[in-house]
Amino acid sequence: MNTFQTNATVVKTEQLGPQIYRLTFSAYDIAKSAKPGQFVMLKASQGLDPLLRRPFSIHQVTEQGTLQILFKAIGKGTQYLSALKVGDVIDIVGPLGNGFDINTAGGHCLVGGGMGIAPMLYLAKEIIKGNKPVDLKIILGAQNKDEIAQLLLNFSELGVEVIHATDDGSSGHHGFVTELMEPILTNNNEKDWNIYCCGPHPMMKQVASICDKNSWNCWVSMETMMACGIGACLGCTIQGINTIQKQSQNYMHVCKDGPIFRAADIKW
Amino acid sequence: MNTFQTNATVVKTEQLGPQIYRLTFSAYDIAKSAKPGQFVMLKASQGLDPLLRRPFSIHQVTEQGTLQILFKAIGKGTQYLSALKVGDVIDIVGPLGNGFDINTAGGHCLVGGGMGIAPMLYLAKEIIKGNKPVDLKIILGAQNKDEIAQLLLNFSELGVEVIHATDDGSSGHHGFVTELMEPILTNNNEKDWNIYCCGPHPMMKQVASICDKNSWNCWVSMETMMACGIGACLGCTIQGINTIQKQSQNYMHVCKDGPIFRAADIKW
Amino acid sequence: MLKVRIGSLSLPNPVMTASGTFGYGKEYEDFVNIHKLGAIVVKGISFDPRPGNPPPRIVETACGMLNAIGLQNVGVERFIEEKLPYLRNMNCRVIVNILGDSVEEYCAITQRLNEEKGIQAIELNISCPNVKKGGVAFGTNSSMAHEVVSQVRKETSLPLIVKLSPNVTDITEMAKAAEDGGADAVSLINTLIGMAIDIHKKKPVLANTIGGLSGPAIKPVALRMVWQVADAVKIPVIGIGGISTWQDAIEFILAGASAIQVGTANFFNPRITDEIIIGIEDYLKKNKYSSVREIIGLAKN
Amino acid sequence: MLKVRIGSLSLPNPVMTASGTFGYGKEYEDFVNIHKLGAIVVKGISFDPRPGNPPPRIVETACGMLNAIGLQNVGVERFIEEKLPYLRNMNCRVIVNILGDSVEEYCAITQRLNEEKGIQAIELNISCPNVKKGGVAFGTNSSMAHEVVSQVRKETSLPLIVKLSPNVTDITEMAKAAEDGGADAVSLINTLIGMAIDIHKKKPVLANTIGGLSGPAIKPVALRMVWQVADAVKIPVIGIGGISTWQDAIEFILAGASAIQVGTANFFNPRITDEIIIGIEDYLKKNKYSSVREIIGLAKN
Ligand SMILES: Cc1cc2nc3c(=O)[nH]c(=O)nc-3n(C[C@H](O)[C@H](O)[C@H](O)COP(=O)(O)OP(=O)(O)OC[C@H]3O[C@@H](n4cnc5c(N)ncnc54)[C@H](O)[C@@H]3O)c2cc1C
Ligand SMILES: Cc1cc2nc3c(=O)[nH]c(=O)nc-3n(C[C@H](O)[C@H](O)[C@H](O)COP(=O)(O)OP(=O)(O)OC[C@H]3O[C@@H](n4cnc5c(N)ncnc54)[C@H](O)[C@@H]3O)c2cc1C
Ligand SMILES: Cc1cc2nc3c(=O)[nH]c(=O)nc-3n(C[C@H](O)[C@H](O)[C@H](O)COP(=O)(O)O)c2cc1C
Ligand SMILES: Cc1cc2nc3c(=O)[nH]c(=O)nc-3n(C[C@H](O)[C@H](O)[C@H](O)COP(=O)(O)O)c2cc1C
Ligand code: FES
Ligand code: FES
Repeated sequence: MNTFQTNATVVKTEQLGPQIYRLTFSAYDIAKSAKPGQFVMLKASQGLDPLLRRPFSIHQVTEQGTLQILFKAIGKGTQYLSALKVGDVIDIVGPLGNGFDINTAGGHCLVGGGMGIAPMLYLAKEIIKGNKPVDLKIILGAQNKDEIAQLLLNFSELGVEVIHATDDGSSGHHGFVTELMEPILTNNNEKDWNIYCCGPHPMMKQVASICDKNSWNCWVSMETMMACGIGACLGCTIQGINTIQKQSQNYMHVCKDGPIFRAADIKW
Repeated sequence: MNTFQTNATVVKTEQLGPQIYRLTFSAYDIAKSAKPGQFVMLKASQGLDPLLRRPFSIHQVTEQGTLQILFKAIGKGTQYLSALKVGDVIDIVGPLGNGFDINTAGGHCLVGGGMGIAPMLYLAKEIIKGNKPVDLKIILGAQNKDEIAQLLLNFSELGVEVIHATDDGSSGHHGFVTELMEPILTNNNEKDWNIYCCGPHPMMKQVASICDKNSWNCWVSMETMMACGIGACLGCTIQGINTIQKQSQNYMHVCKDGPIFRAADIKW
Repeated sequence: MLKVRIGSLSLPNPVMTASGTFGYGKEYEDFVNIHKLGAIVVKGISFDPRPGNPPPRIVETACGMLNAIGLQNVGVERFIEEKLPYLRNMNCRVIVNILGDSVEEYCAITQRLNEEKGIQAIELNISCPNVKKGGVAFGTNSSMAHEVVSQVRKETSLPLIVKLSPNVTDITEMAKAAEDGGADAVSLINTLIGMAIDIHKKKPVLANTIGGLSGPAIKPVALRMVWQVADAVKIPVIGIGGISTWQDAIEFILAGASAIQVGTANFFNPRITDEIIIGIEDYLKKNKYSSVREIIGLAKN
Repeated sequence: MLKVRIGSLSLPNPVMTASGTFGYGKEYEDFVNIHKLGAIVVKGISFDPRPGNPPPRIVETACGMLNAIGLQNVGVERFIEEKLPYLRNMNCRVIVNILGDSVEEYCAITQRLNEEKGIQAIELNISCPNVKKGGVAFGTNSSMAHEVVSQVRKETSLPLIVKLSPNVTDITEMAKAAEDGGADAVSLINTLIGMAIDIHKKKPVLANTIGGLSGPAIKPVALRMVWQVADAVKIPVIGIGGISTWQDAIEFILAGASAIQVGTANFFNPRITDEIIIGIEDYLKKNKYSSVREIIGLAKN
């Protein structure tokens, strides 16, 4: 027993930006066995529409057994979730997937873009917990200031270097997070960087290529449509690289084999 | 233009009994053109489940353009409605159907059972408004005291005779509303009774038969499954009596030909 | 920008209402600018009036509904007397959906409609059982379909649309039979056959036992069939089945439909056809197309 | 009270999991008492492993989903080595769903499974195209269905269930072909063929263009087919299609199903099979039946 289906109670709701919400549930069992990079599947309707659960990265957990997700309301399911109120009950399955393997050697750099920021707070806390002294840099990206301002507060409490970029330049670097990586990481005496990345596909592809060039370890959190989240439907396929051992179609499944993959294993 | 589709705002929510709710919307156009016995169709979901609108009798309207429905939460749609909060918006179509024809001659007796009580408050008010001095008796029935106590308060404000029955005897007469009709109405010097009835099918059938025996005018409000509410789908069929003019299948449609029918026209 | 052609018929936009879901038009006058619709397909008309099936006739299902109306209608004479004048007056484009139990009935209705003004096209509903041929539906047997289409074709020069049933192994075969028979267009899909059971009464919910499934639930099946039929025939295809939003309408057009019909969605959103017309226009503008015709079948490239 | 028989196979209750929706059982061990299920029908097995289709493989639709997994599976050898021991150990009743592109492949898989312990029955998925016969699916041609069933029948004495495709004009014809071929039971329905289009990319959503529609949306069609097939054959019928609540399961049993399979509902409610078993038992008690067998087909009276 390490995956649970629970009726969790909403204990806190926050709106962090124009369409950005954070929900806190009491889900003791899930919170207790979770690790950064794992996700949960939430039933995002009262009836049968939408039918399928929606996957969300675990954003934070607390000792008290609460669990947070951070999301953008972009469609039916997320709109439903954004309207939940304290005391409402939600059906949640998790923790799911493999989570990040935190490498104990070398420095750590977290790169989160958009809602890919969600798992980074949890990951940062775990890295800080386990590694002292910690060499941790955090690079966050968003569309604009409104989307990221409140989240930056949470990260700044960690006491590590946090830099950020916005697409429109309204806050931080004007441009992409990928432009920040090399200036920061290559000037650093630390050679052996571990990059943990979550964000839109084009961003992760770019991060993977930068890491490849610099021979940095790179892990990415992949997204696909999911029906089950537990390896049963075989629907959440992505294509892995073709090696000699693996045949031409090296299909991997995001929910079971991931969502965290070594960037080098993905066919971008 | 006498039927409207409006996004109405919930201005008041009440729970009147274990599963009994009353919602007040601001729906000026509909309220202004409504008459007692007519109904509205409400979209009772955010998405596509449940798919079809739900029909509800108009319970009350106010001068200010608000409109009330009274309902029991018995399934998906009504449960959704019962969770609405002040400020929520709901998509509503109405007023629909033909409404009660208020006969100006003779005395009036309103018989409402269960949620069939809903249209009776509006009807009573209209009768009182138009007829002075008014000979109006109201007979209400419910399963138990909890279901009817609060509603009785609304009716008692009307200043006319209101008697009631409960199935379990927890309030009023222990038994059926149909048992109260003849004792009250036949002892009365008024001969020409107009009976307006709404409630479960067996009850209305019984009322119709009592009226037939006593040669009282009787109108009933019929219920069927409805898809459109406006006479387009031809789904809300009931069987009328077979007269010489009408062929063997004298199908009538509740949403257009009703929901109010002369009891004598129905094949019970 | 929204103009489309269905054979010789030119429509101001590709949005029609599906037969049996829009009454005879008047039912929706408070909600929709009915004269602005591409066309109104009226409730299926038989030669004589039909009373339809006993109740219950409808039941809701997951994202859909079952109906067993049993083709209740006023018959061709009363349609012409009571319903057509209003639609003509309102300047609506009227497509008359017709049904029969025999080739002769289809032909007789067509002859009668031929005499009237204000009818833009005839839609042949071939989902009815052929009573003369042992009750097998015209719509599930391609040679019977071919027969009825070619006979009706002889009776009229009005554009002839053949409405296909989805309850077949290969719908392209039926579409080709209709095309060969002389149809100007095919429309699809009619309802899927389904049923529901009342577990308390332990009986089918519908008095008729089985009924036709419609609504959003069937959209994926309808879209697939439109996609297949658009490849199989040269005549225009009219897409029907579960269309409830302008996005749904665009999907059908991208799949190869020259026009679409909205059915069940009229019931839960009586204003939907107006909304779909606006939505299609906005989509074209945002995507910089100058005509809806540019995107017909575009998803095939 | 819940015991049912499917031919020579006796099951503690009528609730199975549908192939392809429950993995190889282990995936659900945290949610369901898998050894208490009537049976587990495992993901379809071919002779050699298959990689399946490229992504995207799934898309949500109104009250349903489309999948084009493309029958990805580990092949019969690895199934026996890697998956079967766990299920045997857990004391689960295992039904192996098999698929092939030729009669020979179906027979070869059956021969191999015959050698193994811990397999209660074989379910023949005949929805695959027969590559030798020009790609027409076994499941849409009754003589091809008859052929594959009777050949596989010769290879095994295990109970043989034939799983029918709904994408046919007359499913009773297919059911009779299976019965004639020697099937011990039929199960239905497999998915309806559907598709979805991405209106931004202007392309089909699924890489495979078309996919199989499943979930609550298809329940009315499935129930109607079960009702028809139960009238047409003497062998037991297993009902599948959109079952998401115990009420749905009761509907199928009342329609004539001796057992049911739960598919897509496992995805959105991984505990659903346990809930359905309890729900059926409660229903029987409340309605004072002593065995589920008393209500099989009851809605037909
Ligand atoms: C492992 C994983 C972790 C995720 N974590 C987060 C997170 O922390 N915060 C966040 O905001 N979002 C996250 N997402 C994305 C999130 O699942 C989608 O935003 C959400 O499912 C959209 O649902 P909707 O009903 O609002 O939108 P819809 O209207 O259904 O669709 C809007 C868009 O979202 C995509 N989508 C819909 N359903 C799914 C699904 N089941 N899986 C993947 N994509 C889908 C659709 O393709 C479409 O492009 C994650 C996705 C995955 C796979
Ligand atoms: C003209 C009319 C006026 C009505 N007025 C009232 C009222 O004032 N107060 C009140 O509480 N109820 C009223 N009803 C009944 C009300 O419409 C149903 O209780 C409601 O539709 C149930 O919806 P649901 O989703 O909660 O239940 P469901 O889970 O859908 O069904 C529960 C039961 O309600 C019946 N039902 C479901 N949908 C409809 C429908 N569209 N039309 C008719 N019956 C349906 C079903 O057959 C089932 O037995 C009225 C019905 C009609 C036809
Ligand atoms: C209540 C109802 C009545 C219908 N009557 C007819 C009819 O008379 N003739 C016909 O060809 N189709 C009829 N149909 C089928 C629709 O025109 C349409 O083909 C089908 O409902 C699928 O579209 P939809 O999912 O948008 O409803 C009817 C459908 C419904 C729901
Ligand atoms: C993701 C997925 C994979 C499936 N794989 C198979 C399969 O391998 N073999 C098979 O016979 N049916 C397969 N099916 C069909 C199901 O077993 C079932 O017949 C169908 O989904 C209808 O049931 P449902 O609506 O309960 O899901 C699959 C269905 C889904 C959704
Ligand atoms: S979501 Fe079902 S296998 Fe990954
Ligand atoms: S509900 Fe559609 S005609 Fe009455």
